[in-house]
Amino acid sequence: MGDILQISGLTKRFGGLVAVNNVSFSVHEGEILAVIGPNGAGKSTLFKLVASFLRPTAGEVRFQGKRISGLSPHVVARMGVVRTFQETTIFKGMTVRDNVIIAHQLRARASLPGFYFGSLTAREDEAEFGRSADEILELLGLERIRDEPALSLPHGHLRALGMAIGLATRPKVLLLDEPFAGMNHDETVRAVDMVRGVRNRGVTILLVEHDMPAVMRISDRIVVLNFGEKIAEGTPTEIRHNHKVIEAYLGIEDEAIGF
Amino acid sequence: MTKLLTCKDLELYYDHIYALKGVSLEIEEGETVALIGANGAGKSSILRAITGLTRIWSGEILYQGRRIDHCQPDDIVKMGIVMVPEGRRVFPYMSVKDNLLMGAFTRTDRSGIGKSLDMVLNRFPRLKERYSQAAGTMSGGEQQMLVIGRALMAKPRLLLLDEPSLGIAPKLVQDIARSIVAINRDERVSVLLVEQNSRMALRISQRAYALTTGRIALAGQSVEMLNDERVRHLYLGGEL
Amino acid sequence: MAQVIVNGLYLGAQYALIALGLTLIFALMNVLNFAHGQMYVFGGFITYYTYGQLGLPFAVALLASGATLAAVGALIEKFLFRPVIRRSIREESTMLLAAAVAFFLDAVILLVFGEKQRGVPKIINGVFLSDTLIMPYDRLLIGAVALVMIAMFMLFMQYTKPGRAMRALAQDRVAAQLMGVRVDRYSMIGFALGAMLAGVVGGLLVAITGVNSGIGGPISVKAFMMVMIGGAGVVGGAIAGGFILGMLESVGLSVLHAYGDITYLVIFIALIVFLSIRPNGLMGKPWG
Amino acid sequence: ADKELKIGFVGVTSGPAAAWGTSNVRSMQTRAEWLNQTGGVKIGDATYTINIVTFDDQKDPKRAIAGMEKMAQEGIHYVVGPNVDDGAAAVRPVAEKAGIIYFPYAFPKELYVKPASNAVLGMIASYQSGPAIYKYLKDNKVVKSIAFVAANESDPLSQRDSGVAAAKALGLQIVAEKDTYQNDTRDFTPVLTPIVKLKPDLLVLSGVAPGNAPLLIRAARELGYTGLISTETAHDAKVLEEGAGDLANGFISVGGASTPEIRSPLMAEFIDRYTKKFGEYNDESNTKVYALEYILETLKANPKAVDNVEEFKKSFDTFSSSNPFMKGDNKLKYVGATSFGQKRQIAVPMVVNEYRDGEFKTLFIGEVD
Amino acid sequence: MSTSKLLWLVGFLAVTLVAVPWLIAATGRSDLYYTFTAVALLAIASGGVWLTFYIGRINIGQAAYALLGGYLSAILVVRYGVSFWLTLPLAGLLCAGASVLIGFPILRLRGVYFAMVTLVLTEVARLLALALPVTNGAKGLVSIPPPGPITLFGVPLLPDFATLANPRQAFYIVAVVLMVMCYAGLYRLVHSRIGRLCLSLQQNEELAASIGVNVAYLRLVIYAISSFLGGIAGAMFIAISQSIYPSSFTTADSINFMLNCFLGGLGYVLGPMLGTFLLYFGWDLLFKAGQFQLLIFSSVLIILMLVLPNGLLSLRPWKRMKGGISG
Ligand SMILES: Nc1ncnc2c1ncn2[C@@H]1O[C@H](COP(=O)(O)OP(=O)(O)OP(=O)(O)O)[C@@H](O)[C@H]1O
Ligand SMILES: Nc1ncnc2c1ncn2[C@@H]1O[C@H](COP(=O)(O)OP(=O)(O)OP(=O)(O)O)[C@@H](O)[C@H]1O
Ligand SMILES: [Mg+2]
Ligand SMILES: [Mg+2]
Repeated sequence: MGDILQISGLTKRFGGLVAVNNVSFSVHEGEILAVIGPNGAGKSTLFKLVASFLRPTAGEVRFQGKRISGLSPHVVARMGVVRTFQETTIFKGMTVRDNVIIAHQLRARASLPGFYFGSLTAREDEAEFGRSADEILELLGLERIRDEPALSLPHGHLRALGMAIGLATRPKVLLLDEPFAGMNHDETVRAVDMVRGVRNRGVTILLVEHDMPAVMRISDRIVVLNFGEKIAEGTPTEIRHNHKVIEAYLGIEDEAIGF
Repeated sequence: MTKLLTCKDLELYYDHIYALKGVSLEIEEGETVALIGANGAGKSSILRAITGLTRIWSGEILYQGRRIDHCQPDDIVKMGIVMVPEGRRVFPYMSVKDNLLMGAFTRTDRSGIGKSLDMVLNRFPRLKERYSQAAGTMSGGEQQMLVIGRALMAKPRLLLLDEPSLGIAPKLVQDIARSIVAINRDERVSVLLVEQNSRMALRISQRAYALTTGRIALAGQSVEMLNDERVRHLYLGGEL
Repeated sequence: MAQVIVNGLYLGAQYALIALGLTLIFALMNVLNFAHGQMYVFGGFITYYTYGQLGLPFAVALLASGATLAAVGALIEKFLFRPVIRRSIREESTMLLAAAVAFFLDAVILLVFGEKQRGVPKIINGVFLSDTLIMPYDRLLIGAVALVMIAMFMLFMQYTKPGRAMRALAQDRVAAQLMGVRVDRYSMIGFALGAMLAGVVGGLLVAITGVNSGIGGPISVKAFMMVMIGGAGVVGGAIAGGFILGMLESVGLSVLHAYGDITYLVIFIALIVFLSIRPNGLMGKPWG
Repeated sequence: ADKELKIGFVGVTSGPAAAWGTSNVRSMQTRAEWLNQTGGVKIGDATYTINIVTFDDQKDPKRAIAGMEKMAQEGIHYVVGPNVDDGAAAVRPVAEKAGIIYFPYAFPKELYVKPASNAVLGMIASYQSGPAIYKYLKDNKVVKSIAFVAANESDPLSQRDSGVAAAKALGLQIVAEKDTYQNDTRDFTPVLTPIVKLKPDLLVLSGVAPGNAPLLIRAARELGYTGLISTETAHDAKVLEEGAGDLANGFISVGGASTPEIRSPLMAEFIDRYTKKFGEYNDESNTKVYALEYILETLKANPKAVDNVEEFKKSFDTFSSSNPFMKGDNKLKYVGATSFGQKRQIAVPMVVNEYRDGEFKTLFIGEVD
Repeated sequence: MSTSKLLWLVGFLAVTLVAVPWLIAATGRSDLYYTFTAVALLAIASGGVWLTFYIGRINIGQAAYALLGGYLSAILVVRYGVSFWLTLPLAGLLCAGASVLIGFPILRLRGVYFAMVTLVLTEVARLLALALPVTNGAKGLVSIPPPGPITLFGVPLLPDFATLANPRQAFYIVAVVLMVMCYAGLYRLVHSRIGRLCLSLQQNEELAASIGVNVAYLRLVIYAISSFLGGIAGAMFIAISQSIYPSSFTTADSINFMLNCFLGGLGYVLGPMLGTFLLYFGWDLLFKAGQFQLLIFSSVLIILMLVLPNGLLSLRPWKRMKGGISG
C-alpha cells in the first residue's frame, strides 16, 4: 500500500493567527486515519486545506503524487478527494433522495447541454444515479425516509445524509468532519460499521472526531494536532498513552464523574 | 422534596410529523435529571416546549404548580427556567461581557447582577481572561462555558442543557461535567440535562428518563439505569 | 482642499445618519427596507409643516418628525412585515413588501404634500468665512447635530439594555429569545427606531436641502450603497460607508470635474471592484 | 354643450419629476373646467364639453407608448406631452401611425422635422432661448465667461450641449462645461465648489429640474459666487422663495408666458382659478396652459379637424388668432420653420424673467420663428 | 415532453395567438396589443432575473442588459445597416458575453451584496450610455427604422414592418412567440438536471463545490443566459419605440423585474410571467383611477403580499407545497 496523500509543511494563517502550523504527514491508501485535537486546534482548517477549499499559506498537499493545493475544490473533488462538513450541511430544500442524486454530479458523463437536451448518455446517467442513490440510502439505513424533505430531519439522520452525499461522489479519499457528533452509543456503533464498510470498498478515510472510544476503535492511525501543530502520530494504543496527548487533549480519568 | 416542574402527556408535532406522543416527566427541587435517547427521539423538542419556543399540541406543563404552557419565552425566563440550546449559540459579535449581561436581561436588580457576574467569572476563570474578546472568536469549549455562564446570569432555578458536550474535546467534556455538578450543588439549581453522552449524563444525574421516538421508554434512578441491562444494551453499549 | 474635505465630512455625516436606520432594520429583521427614502421624505414634510408653515421651533418639528415616523414604522412592522416574515419561505420575499410599502408611501406623500420642492426659512443666517473655507453656519450646525446623533445612537446601542437586546437579536434570534428578549417587541422597537432615524434626518435636512415628494427612491438607493460599502447590518459599517461615500463624492467631483460626466461612473465602478475584492464590505458579516 | 371632446395628456405626474407633468395636467384641468362652466367650447356648429384624459407614464418611455395607445383607443386625436425626450421619441411611431397630434415638451429635432409630422413642440427649445439669453446678457450685463452645470441625464445634457454651442457662437469664454451631478443629489456644495472657484460671470443650470434649482442657487451663493445664474427651463417663484430665499434674487429663467407686466385679465383669472382648485399655483403653468388653448383655437378655426388630424395639419401654416393670455396685440400661431423646416412649434412668447423677492420680473420678451 | 405539457403549450399558443387577436378585433381594444407585447417582453427579461434567483442571487441589474441589448441592436441597425432580425440574437449573445466578463468578479458576492452591486450596475450602464460616443450620448438614437422583411430563398417569412397596416399585431405575435420560446427553454432548463444543480447552488454553494459541481462555471452560465434574455427583451423594445436613450431602461425597471419574480413566486418557472402580467396589466387597468392609481396599486400589492407571501403561484391548488423550495 502506497501513500495516497502526502501533506508537507502545510501552514495556514488567518491574519495573525496560525491555524495550521507546518504540519506534515502521509495517508496510506485504504487506511482510516483520525485527526484529533482540542477545540480550535486547526482540524477543520486542515481538512479545508486538503480538499482545497482554502489556499495554504505555505506547504502543499499531494494526491497520488500530484500537487492539488491551489486547484479549485470541484477539480479536487473530481480527482477523488471529497470532504463532508463539520456543520450539518445538506441541500435543505430537496428530499433525501434528491440530495444523494445530485451528489452524483462527478459521475456524470453527459455534458450540461447533454442534460439539457436529454441525450442518451444523460438519460443513462440519470437512471444510473437513481439506482446508485437507492443503494447508498439502503447502505446507510436511510431508505425509509428517502422522500422526506431534508429540512426536517433530526440530527443523526442529517449526519448520515451528509455521509451519503460524500459517498455518492465515489471518492478515493473521503474526509469526514465529526461524523459521530450528536450520535448516541448505539448509533455510533452503527455509524462506525458504516464507515468501515465504506473503507472496505476501497475508500481511504480521514476523519476528525472528538468521540474517543469511537476513534480508538475505528482508526488505523491517529494524528494529533494542538495549536495548529502536529504533536503526535501513531496507532491508537500509542496515542492513548502519549503524555503530550493526554495533557493536551484526553485528560486524566476523573473518578468523581467516572470517565 | 417538592415538584419543581411537571410535564403531563405532552404531544407535539411539526408539519404532521409527531415529535412527542404523550411524554410525562417530573423534576424535583434541587435535582439533576438526565434525558437520554436516540437522534430525533424528541429530546430537544421537550426542552423547546418547556421554554415556550414551540407550542405543545396537548398536555400540560406545570412549574411550581402553575401552568406555563401558554406563556411567552421571555415570561418563562423570568420565572427562572433557562435553557442552553443545542450548538453553542453565543452572540458572536458581542464581547464575553455583553454576552453575560444579555444573560441577565430579564433581571433588574443591579447588585444581584453584579454578584452573579462574579460568581460566573469565578466558576469559569477562562471567561475572565477573555472578558472583552468577541465571543465568536473563542474556541468551542470556551463558547460552551460562555453559554452556560450566560444562562447562570439569569439566576435560574431550573437549568435546561441541550447536549453541552457536543463537539467538545474529551478533556473539556470533563470540565463541563464538573461544572454542571458544581452548579447543581453550589447554586441549588435544578438541572435537566439532555445528552447523547449517556454515560456521562447518568454519572452526574440523580434520576434519568430514556426517550424513544417521542415516548418515555424507561425512567429511574441514574445509578440503577447505569447498571440496567436494557439501558446498557440500548444506550451505553458494552465496554469500549 | 480644506473646502473639499469639509464638504466631504459634512456630506458624510448626513449620509451616515441616513444609512444607520437602514442598517438597523436590516440587521434586526433581514429586511432591505426599500421604503427608507420615503420615510425620510415623510419626515421632511412633517418638519416642513411644523417648522416652515406653523412656525413652531425647529427642535419641536424634529421631534414631531421622529415621533410620527416611529409610529409609522411600528405599525408597518406589526401589521405588514411581521405576518409576512412569519409565513414566507424565502426571506427575500419581504423585498416585494418593502417595495410595495415604498410605492404606497410615495403615493400618500404625493397626494398629501404635493409634487413641489419645499423649503423652510434658514435656521441660522450667516456664513463662516476664512481663506480656505466657506461654510454657512446652518450647515455647520446640522453637521454637528448629525454627529451628535450618530454618537448618541452608538452609545444607545452599546450601553443600554434595549440596545444590547437589539444587537443580540440581530446576531441570534433564538438565543436572544432564550435570554428573555421579547422578539416581537424588540423587532418593533428596532423598526420604529430605524424609521424614526429616517424621519429625523429628513427633518434635519429640510433646513438645508428642502424636501420633494419624489426623491425617496433615489435616497434609498444611495443609502443602500453606503450600507454595502461599510458592510450590511453593521452599525459601524453604515457610518463608515456614509463618510466614505461623502468623501468620495466631494473629492471625486473636485478632482474629476474636468471630465464631469464620469465622476459617478468612477465611483460606481470603484464600488463594484471594491466589493469584488471584499465581498462583505469593510466590516460586514457574511450574511446569507 | 351637446358633445364631448377628449383631450389627452401623457406625461409624468409621479416620482422625482412629478412637478413637470403635474403643472401640465392641472393647467389643462383648470382651463377645461372653466370652459365647461361657461358653456363649453363652440367648434363649428357644435358645442363641446372638454374632457381631459390623463395618463401617468412615470417618466418611463415604455409606459409612455402604452399611454399613447390608450389615447388612440379612447379615440383621442390631440394629446399634450410627454414631458421628456425619451418618452416623446418613444411615442412617435404610435402617434404617427394612429394619427395623433401631440405636443411634447421635448427638444429632439427629429420629432419635428420631416418625415415626422404629428409632433408640435409645446414650448421654446433651449437651442432657441439660449442664444437669445446669452446675447442679452452679453450686451446688457457684460458677461464674458460662462460655466455650465447639468444633471447627468439625457434632457439636461442635451440642453447643455446646445447651450455650449450657442455660447461658443457668441464668442463667450466657456470656463466649465463638463460638470454634472447625479439626479439624486440633494446637496450641491461639492458639485459647485470647483466651478465657483473659476469665477464665471454667468452660471447656466442646464435643464435644471424645478426642485433642484433653488438648491443649486443656494449652494452657489453660499460658496460665495457673485455672478449671474440662469436657466432655459421654466420655474416656480414659490419654490425658489422657499428653497433659496433672497439668495435666488437675480436668477434668470425662461418662463413661458406670463409675468405680471404682460399678463391679460384672462391669465390673471386662470391663475386665480388654478390656485382655488389646487390650493397653490405653479408658475410653470404659465407655459403649460398654452398647448390646450392652441388645440382648441385651431379646432375652432378649422372645425373639420375635430376628428380629422390631416385637417389640423393643414392649419399649421395658416392658423392665427389673438393671444388671450397676454396684454396687447399678440398672436397665437404656429412657428418653427427655421428650426424644423416646417411649422411644428407653438408660438409662446419667450419671456425671460428675473426672480426678485418672490416674483418674476420680465427682463425681455423674444420670439421664435 | 409529456402529452399534458404539450397540450398546455398548444392551448397557451391558441389563446395568445388566435383567441386574443380575435377578441381584440371583436372588441376593438387594439391598445391591448401593446400592453400584451410589453408584458411578453418584460416577462422575458423577468424570466432571466428569475433564473438568477434560482441560483440564489438577487438580481437587480437586468435593466443594464436590456439597455445594452437595446443599444447593440440600435447601433447595428442604424450605423451598420444590419437587419434587425439578425441583431436580435446578436444583442442577446453580446449581452451574454458582457455578463460573463462582469459576472466573473461579482458572482462571488452573495445576498444583499450581489443585489446592491447589480443595482449599481444598472446605473453604470446608464452612465456609460451617456458617456460613450457610439451611443450618441444624451441625445440618444432616434428614428431607428422598423424591422425589415426576412426572406428565405425568395419566400417571404416575415413582412417589412414599415409597410404593415397593423404593426402592433405583428409586434405582438413576435413578442409572444419569443416569450414562449424563452419560457419553454427555461422550463426545460429547470426541469433537467441543470435545474437541480442550480438548486444545489441556491441552497449551499460550498457543498455543491464539494460534490464536484463547477460552481463558478455554472453560475456564469446561468448569469449569461439570464443576461441573454435581458438583451433580447431590450432589443425588441427598441424596435417598437424606434428610439433609445440612456434612460430607456433604468433602475426602476430593474426593480420591477425583480418584483415580477417575487409576485409570481420564486419557486415556479412561470412565476415571473404571471407576475409581470399582473403588475403591468394591473397598473394599466388602474389608469382610470387617475391620481389615485399608485395608491390603489400599492395597496393591492401589499394586500397580495399579506395573503400570499410566497407568490401567487403558491396558490396552485393542483400541487400543494410541502415546506420545500422545489421548482
Ligand atoms: N476563516 C477564518 N478566519 C479566521 N480565523 C479562522 C477561520 N477559520 C478558522 N479560524 C480559526 O482557526 C482556528 C482553528 O479552527 P478549526 O475550525 O480548524 O478548529 P478545529 O480544530 O476544527 O476545532 P473544533 O474541534 O472546535 O471544530 C480557530 O482558532 C479558529 O477560530
Ligand atoms: N422544525 C422542525 N420541523 C419539522 N420537524 C422537526 C422540526 N424540528 C424537529 N423535527 C422533528 O421532530 C423530531 C424530534 O426532534 P428533536 O430535535 O426533538 O430530536 P432530538 O431528540 O433532540 O434529536 P437530536 O439528538 O438529533 O438532537 C424529529 O423527527 C425531527 O425530524
Ligand atoms: Mg472543527
Ligand atoms: Mg436535539
